[in-house]
Amino acid sequence: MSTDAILEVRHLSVEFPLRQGIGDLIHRRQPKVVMAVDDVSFSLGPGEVLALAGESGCGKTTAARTLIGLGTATRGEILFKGRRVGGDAADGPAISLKELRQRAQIVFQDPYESLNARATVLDIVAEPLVVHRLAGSAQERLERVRLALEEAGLRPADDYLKRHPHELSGGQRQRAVIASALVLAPELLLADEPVSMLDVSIRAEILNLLNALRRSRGISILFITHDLGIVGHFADRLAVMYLGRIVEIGPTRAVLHDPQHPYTRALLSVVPVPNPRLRRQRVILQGETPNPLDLPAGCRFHPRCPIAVAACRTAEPDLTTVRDAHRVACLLVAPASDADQATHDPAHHEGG
Amino acid sequence: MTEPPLLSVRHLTTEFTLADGQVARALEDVSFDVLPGQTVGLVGESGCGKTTTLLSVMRLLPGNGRISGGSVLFKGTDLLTLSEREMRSHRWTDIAVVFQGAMNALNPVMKIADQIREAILLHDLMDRKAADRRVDDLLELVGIPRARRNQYPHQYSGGMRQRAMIAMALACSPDLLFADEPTTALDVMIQAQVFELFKRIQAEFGLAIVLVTHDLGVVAEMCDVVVVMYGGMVAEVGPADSVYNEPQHPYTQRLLAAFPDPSQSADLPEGGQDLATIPGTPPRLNALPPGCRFEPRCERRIDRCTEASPALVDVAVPGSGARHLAACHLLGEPEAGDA
Amino acid sequence: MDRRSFLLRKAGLALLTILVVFGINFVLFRVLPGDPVRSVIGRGVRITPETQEALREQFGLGKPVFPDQLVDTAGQWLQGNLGISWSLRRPVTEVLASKLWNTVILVGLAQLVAIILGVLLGMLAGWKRKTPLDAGALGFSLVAWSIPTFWLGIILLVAGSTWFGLPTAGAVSPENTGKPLLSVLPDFARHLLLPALTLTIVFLGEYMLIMRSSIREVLADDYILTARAKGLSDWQVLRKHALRNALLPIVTVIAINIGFIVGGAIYVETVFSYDGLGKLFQTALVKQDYPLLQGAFMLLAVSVVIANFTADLLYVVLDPRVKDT
Amino acid sequence: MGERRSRWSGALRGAGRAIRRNKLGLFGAVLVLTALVLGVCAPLLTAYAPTDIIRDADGHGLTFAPPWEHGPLGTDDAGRDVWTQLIYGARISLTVAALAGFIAISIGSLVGITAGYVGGRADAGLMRVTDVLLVIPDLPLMLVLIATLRQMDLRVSPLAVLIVVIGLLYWTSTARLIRSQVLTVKERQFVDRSRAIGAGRIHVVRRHILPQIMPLIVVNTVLVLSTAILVESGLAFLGLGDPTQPSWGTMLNFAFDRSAITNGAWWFYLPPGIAIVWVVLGFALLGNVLEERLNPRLTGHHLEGGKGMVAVPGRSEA
Repeated sequence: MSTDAILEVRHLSVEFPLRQGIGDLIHRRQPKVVMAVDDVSFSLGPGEVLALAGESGCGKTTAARTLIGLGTATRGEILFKGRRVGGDAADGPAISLKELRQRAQIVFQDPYESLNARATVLDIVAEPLVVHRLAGSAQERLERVRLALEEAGLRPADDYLKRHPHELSGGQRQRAVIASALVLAPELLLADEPVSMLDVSIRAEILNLLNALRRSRGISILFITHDLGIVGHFADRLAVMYLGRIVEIGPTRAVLHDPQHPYTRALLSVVPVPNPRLRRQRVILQGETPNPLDLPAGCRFHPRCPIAVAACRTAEPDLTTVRDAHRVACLLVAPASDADQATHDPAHHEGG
Repeated sequence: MTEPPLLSVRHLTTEFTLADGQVARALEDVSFDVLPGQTVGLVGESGCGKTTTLLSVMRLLPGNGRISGGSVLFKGTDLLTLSEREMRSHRWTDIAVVFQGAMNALNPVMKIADQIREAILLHDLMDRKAADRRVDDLLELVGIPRARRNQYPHQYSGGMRQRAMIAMALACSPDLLFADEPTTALDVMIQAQVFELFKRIQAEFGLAIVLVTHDLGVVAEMCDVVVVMYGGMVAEVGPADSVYNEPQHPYTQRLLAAFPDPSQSADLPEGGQDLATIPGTPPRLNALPPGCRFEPRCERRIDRCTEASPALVDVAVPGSGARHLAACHLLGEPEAGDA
Repeated sequence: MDRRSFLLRKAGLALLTILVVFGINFVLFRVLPGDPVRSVIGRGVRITPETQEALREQFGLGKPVFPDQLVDTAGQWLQGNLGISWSLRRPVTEVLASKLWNTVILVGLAQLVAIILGVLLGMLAGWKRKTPLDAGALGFSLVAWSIPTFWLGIILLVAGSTWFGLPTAGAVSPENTGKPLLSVLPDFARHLLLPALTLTIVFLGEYMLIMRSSIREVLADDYILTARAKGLSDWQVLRKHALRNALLPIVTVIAINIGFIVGGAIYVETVFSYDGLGKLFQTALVKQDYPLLQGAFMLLAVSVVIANFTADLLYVVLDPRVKDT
Repeated sequence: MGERRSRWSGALRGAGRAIRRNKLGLFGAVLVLTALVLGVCAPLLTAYAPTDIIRDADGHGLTFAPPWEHGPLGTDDAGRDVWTQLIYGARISLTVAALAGFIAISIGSLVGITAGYVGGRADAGLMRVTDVLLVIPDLPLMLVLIATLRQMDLRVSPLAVLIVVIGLLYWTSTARLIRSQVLTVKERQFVDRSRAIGAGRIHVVRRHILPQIMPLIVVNTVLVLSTAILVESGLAFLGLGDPTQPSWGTMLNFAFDRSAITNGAWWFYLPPGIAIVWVVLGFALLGNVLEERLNPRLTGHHLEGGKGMVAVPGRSEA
């Protein structure tokens, strides 16, 4: 992996111990553990947008929260510009969580929930400056808040400073959240489903805003989403997660155009397309995502996989490269050397 | 137009009394038809009045809401002229509803089977024993194992709750099903399963479905006819194919452009491409514009747009036989005698 | 959290509470000035040195306070030996047993009526929002909540005795004291009426108020809309869907209230000189009869703990989603 | 400091606005304020001291004199002026309630915020204590405690004992309420956002948690104050007040014990009771208004539609 990456995640695992009932204590049962994120690795270059996509419960949000210290990693390491987050300086270059939180910012899904109703826009956007004691005078603070608001598209800024969240529309709220993330001039933005609560027309505006920030400021963005419909417009690379693992990762166009993992293929086939004339072959997986408390052995996708073979029940596939940076975790996907031979393409198993 | 419509909503107008005492027209002059066995998509952004339309048709508006004009013809009967008691007998037996986010739409302290059976017994359709058998059949139809019939809603997953809700809606064999954002809180795969189920029951029972949603993709995949709503009015109505491929109302045009098409995304340039946007925000009920409700956000507005609210005009390709209407001053004035 | 864990936790809490009450009693007993034997037997009581020694032995008063006295006392209390009342010179257990039923009947009757009426009227008030019924219910509830129980008792006592000739003291008339309850039932009922009415009014207000807001919250829930869409009439919606969901907070409130109910009984029995545990408690307080006071306290606390646990059981029955609240 | 003050005044201003908009709330405020003014201005409103004995021309104590013989509220069994006792009693009742209420709210808020925000063992421990205190019947516990404390010759005023005991027992429901509210607020996204920015615990509690629970604390203060008045009057009625500084409850204790009822001296036992109801009702009305404002779920429901829903029926057309 490239060393000039803004963010590098190596073998990250996050486990949640389940709360035990009194019965469990009496019977001395082992505490159960939910593997929310399981051995996930990826890196993010400067100015790059990586989309982390998957259904609810796949671990994408947990991963993002862990990166910014809102959750605790059970295993693995997180490197910000080559410096280990929360690491010991003795083991090489390290960065404190406090400093990371100054240089990386998170934008949450729900703009109605992520703003304190009793604060003004000024309070909200200035909060990072206050927390990190970065603006000396009130005047300087005001100036930086104004700049951030304008950059987030709330113009003229003075109209918004004294407003409370309930006086803003959904899109304006999300812009305020983004402004408060911008005020510290971060190098990395974690965007956790930033548009999923917004209406179509507003959604497009926010996505365009994020895109503009990436272009003008070179901010790297980790974009968490459940909506594969929007990633094509926005992300350079796409990682698809299933039950805590990355099952496929690669350049967005490659993954969307030529998905290799049967899960990715199914997921893409059911994304609604706004075109009544398009009649696609859809792969609707039956049942629901299994309980993460009781993961199936072998490939964790095999119980729902339309092309699973016997080996899938026992062997757990690792990510293997199929072409360039396109990597897939499936036993039936041929590694890079055979990539050109179409006969190994799992698409043929499906007849489609 | 040979077949008489199952549901015909005509000039429906609904008002809400807001907290400050102001009366706002949440629905103005809403008209559309639903033919038997058809799937109609009621689509629009939040606050456009799509759920209010549903509640008005069912006469289930909250205390501050009031239907002030128009008619709702179901098989020729105007539901708005009925007494409350008569209206009750139409609910669920003729028109049933699958509500949004089935978690709260199901009673948390009542077993699933009992909730389904309740409607059957209420409308005196069969005796208790037969009703129990019917509940089992319905659960099997929607794919819920019989072993789970006596569980409570909190023991179900989101997808299963929505299936249970659908089973419940089918209990009295209605002719029309309203589905209000039936998959909003669900994952795409579960959403696909639920829509598959909708298609199956429609094929099996031939009922008409009105799908209330904000998702243009879902409408394209599910619906024969689209009703695009904006600010409590119908902006455009027509066959899905015409509306998506030849949208006439500026709002529909912009909305479709703002909606990303994943089937096209492989052709996008590296690093993506900006989506089209609609500047501004939808009107709030307490500050409705005097003329066309889309006028403040419309790039093609003319003087008349601020003065009068446009009526629906026929924009169908001549000779196509399709009924495609749009409400925009740019499209001309309605001819006399138009509905 | 599953039901078993919930109930086990509640049972644990009940046990802990009883232990704490015992602890309070034990400690308070020891901090009283004077000879500990005297505090078991009472000051003015003449007893032989042998008896005194026996008692000393029984309660372990010669031994160190901890752990011996604690263990001995706990043993005695577990056997139902709560000492001897100073003022009545009878075993505390015996005195308590003789008063228990009068109070149970008084409190039980008042609670039953208050709960049934409160749920019914509160439901109607919450349903018919902003009607005279709603305003009346709210007004009554707030006033009932604001009246001190004992003062309401005094008012009803004056009114009842002046206008209706109802008795003002005792659980039965003096000439009927000691006769079997069944043979003097009408007399007993006449004595019961005013105290029970007082307690009913006091708690009715609160139950109405809670039920009113509870039903209003429930009626705003989505499943109520579903029920209406199914074709249920308003009354059917209330009865079949709203009621059970709205009752859950009431059960919690009743559980919390049980402690206050005991307080109400003390006030009312004092005002009406009603021959029950509350009056006994007040008498013991006035006469500084500590063994009796503590025995009564223990009995009341244990009853409340048991009643509270019963309410938790009821909650489990009513709500399939039992969670740690 | 300025921010702190503005947060408090913000919550209070919001409360003030809610009260002014609502007639019942306004009425409640008037009830509480009149009692407060009568208590504060007591010396200006009467010619006597509460202990003064009114005597007739012969120098005999004027006992149980009805209002028409000695205005405005007659005299008690010992010939003392009831009106004077009543307005001086307001001072005692309100002071005891205010101090006890302050103790209770402070403990309750502190315990609730700590348990809710810190969580873990602190939460478990504090909540066990709260649960146990909540279950033990309050009045018997207080009576036993006060009786024992008195026996111990502590040389403090009975009123102080009353204040401390009430304050130490009536914080539990506040603590539970505030804890559950803190737990909810803690899970809100804006708290996560603040933490993700790098804010520490103190910052989060001060800037995000406190402002959110302040309205709840205000409502609860009102309710705890009214409870404290009721409890004080009850304890005083049972004879645990200070006979030398009679509160309304103590007056009722005198009236009940010294046969005001059999003597038909209603002017002795009615006014203190009415005074208690007056103040408690005032607080209850205030609390009710504030609570409705706090809980938006109480504003409307699904069964309100009904008959008026369809205004223009039958304008059907083909």
